[in-house]
Amino acid sequence: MVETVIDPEPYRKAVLHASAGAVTVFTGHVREWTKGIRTIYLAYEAYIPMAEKKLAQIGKEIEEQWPNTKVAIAHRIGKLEISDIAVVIAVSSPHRKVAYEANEYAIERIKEIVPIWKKEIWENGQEWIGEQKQKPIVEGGLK
Amino acid sequence: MVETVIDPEPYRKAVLHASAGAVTVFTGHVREWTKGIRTIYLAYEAYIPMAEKKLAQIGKEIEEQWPNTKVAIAHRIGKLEISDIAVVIAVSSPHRKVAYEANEYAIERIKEIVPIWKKEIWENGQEWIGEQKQKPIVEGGLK
Amino acid sequence: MITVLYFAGLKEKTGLDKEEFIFSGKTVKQLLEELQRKYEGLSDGIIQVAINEEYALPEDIIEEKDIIALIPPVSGG
Amino acid sequence: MITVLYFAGLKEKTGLDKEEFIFSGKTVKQLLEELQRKYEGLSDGIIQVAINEEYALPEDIIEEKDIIALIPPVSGG
Repeated sequence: MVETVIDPEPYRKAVLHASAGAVTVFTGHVREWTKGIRTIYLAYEAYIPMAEKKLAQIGKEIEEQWPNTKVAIAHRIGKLEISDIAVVIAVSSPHRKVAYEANEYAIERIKEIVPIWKKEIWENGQEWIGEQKQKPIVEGGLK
Repeated sequence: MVETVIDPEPYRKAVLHASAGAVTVFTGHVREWTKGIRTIYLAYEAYIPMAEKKLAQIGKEIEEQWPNTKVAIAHRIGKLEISDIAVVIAVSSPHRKVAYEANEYAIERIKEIVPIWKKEIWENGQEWIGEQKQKPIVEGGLK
Repeated sequence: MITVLYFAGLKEKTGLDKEEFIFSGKTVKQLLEELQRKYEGLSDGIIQVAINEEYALPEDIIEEKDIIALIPPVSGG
Repeated sequence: MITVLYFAGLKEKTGLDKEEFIFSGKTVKQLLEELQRKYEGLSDGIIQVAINEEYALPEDIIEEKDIIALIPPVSGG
């Protein structure tokens, strides 16, 4: 968990070794437009000690499920502007197929189990994003 | 097509824009061990003008097949040492799933249609790799 | 005494980062019910609970000095 | 005159980077057959042919001044 700008390169280098034939580096960026709504900036909050445990758990899950992989993950919290990197995931593997698969697994797991929350701040409002999913404005009218 | 060390970061930046929520950067590296044989270094050769055309074609195929993606690809030729980057593929997309899919498509296409050849130099010999596939030593004995 | 931590929207609904009170010996489900009576709107969304930084089940027993986190749907990445 | 380019292992088999000779009006298949007679070992592997930097079919006709590339199985990436 970091509070400053993420540079992906050190994460790529952290997973590189002599048997690594393929490295995938995923970066998740703040998008300006989501479903026609313009985001001004995002604010990420985390339950930091638990989030760090869960990120480490995901790395371990991958290294057990796909032998000879190495994984490095970081997630930024605080205020993020358009195009800023929120998350970086680097995975190395002897062969390319696993480098893609394991990397995608990591981002899916992050979105499932890591206690991090995103608030979108728009021109005319703001909302915590996970909760929005549970109570869609158009369907339930609960918000 | 480049003849010098590849730094992946400029390729990631080249595909980044305000609607890009996900960027995948794949790097293919020279692996020391392949099926128990130790590589000392690799030599890549290309039919450069055609290879550049074919890389551009792959980028276009992706941008047509997956709208709102952007693609940047480079391949290095010449002598490469262990862990050196042979190829970098950067793909941006509004959403993550496509960023993985389109990136994997790019490397598969490169291995199909781009006129680039890899020679592995081992401690006790050397071989052009594509041809080896067509004439496996163990089966045909044609080498 | 136990400590209860609130995150994201739950922080806004309770007006609190965290609070401490006496609760031990009862279940996660009982704690949630108690907090939902105390804070209006807390029951609107799905809430997961962590005890000492690990996800807990509704029937898990909360012990003295446990740190309980109320975790609204996560949205990292 | 046409120009024929050799790459990778084919360069080693022919001992040449490229050569020029008179050939136009015949097919890719005919060119390959002629070169396979000329260079021992050239027929051992699969060879694709490009005319002016685009992959060609065996029945495509080679024209005067065409640049022909003999492409052994590629192994980039």
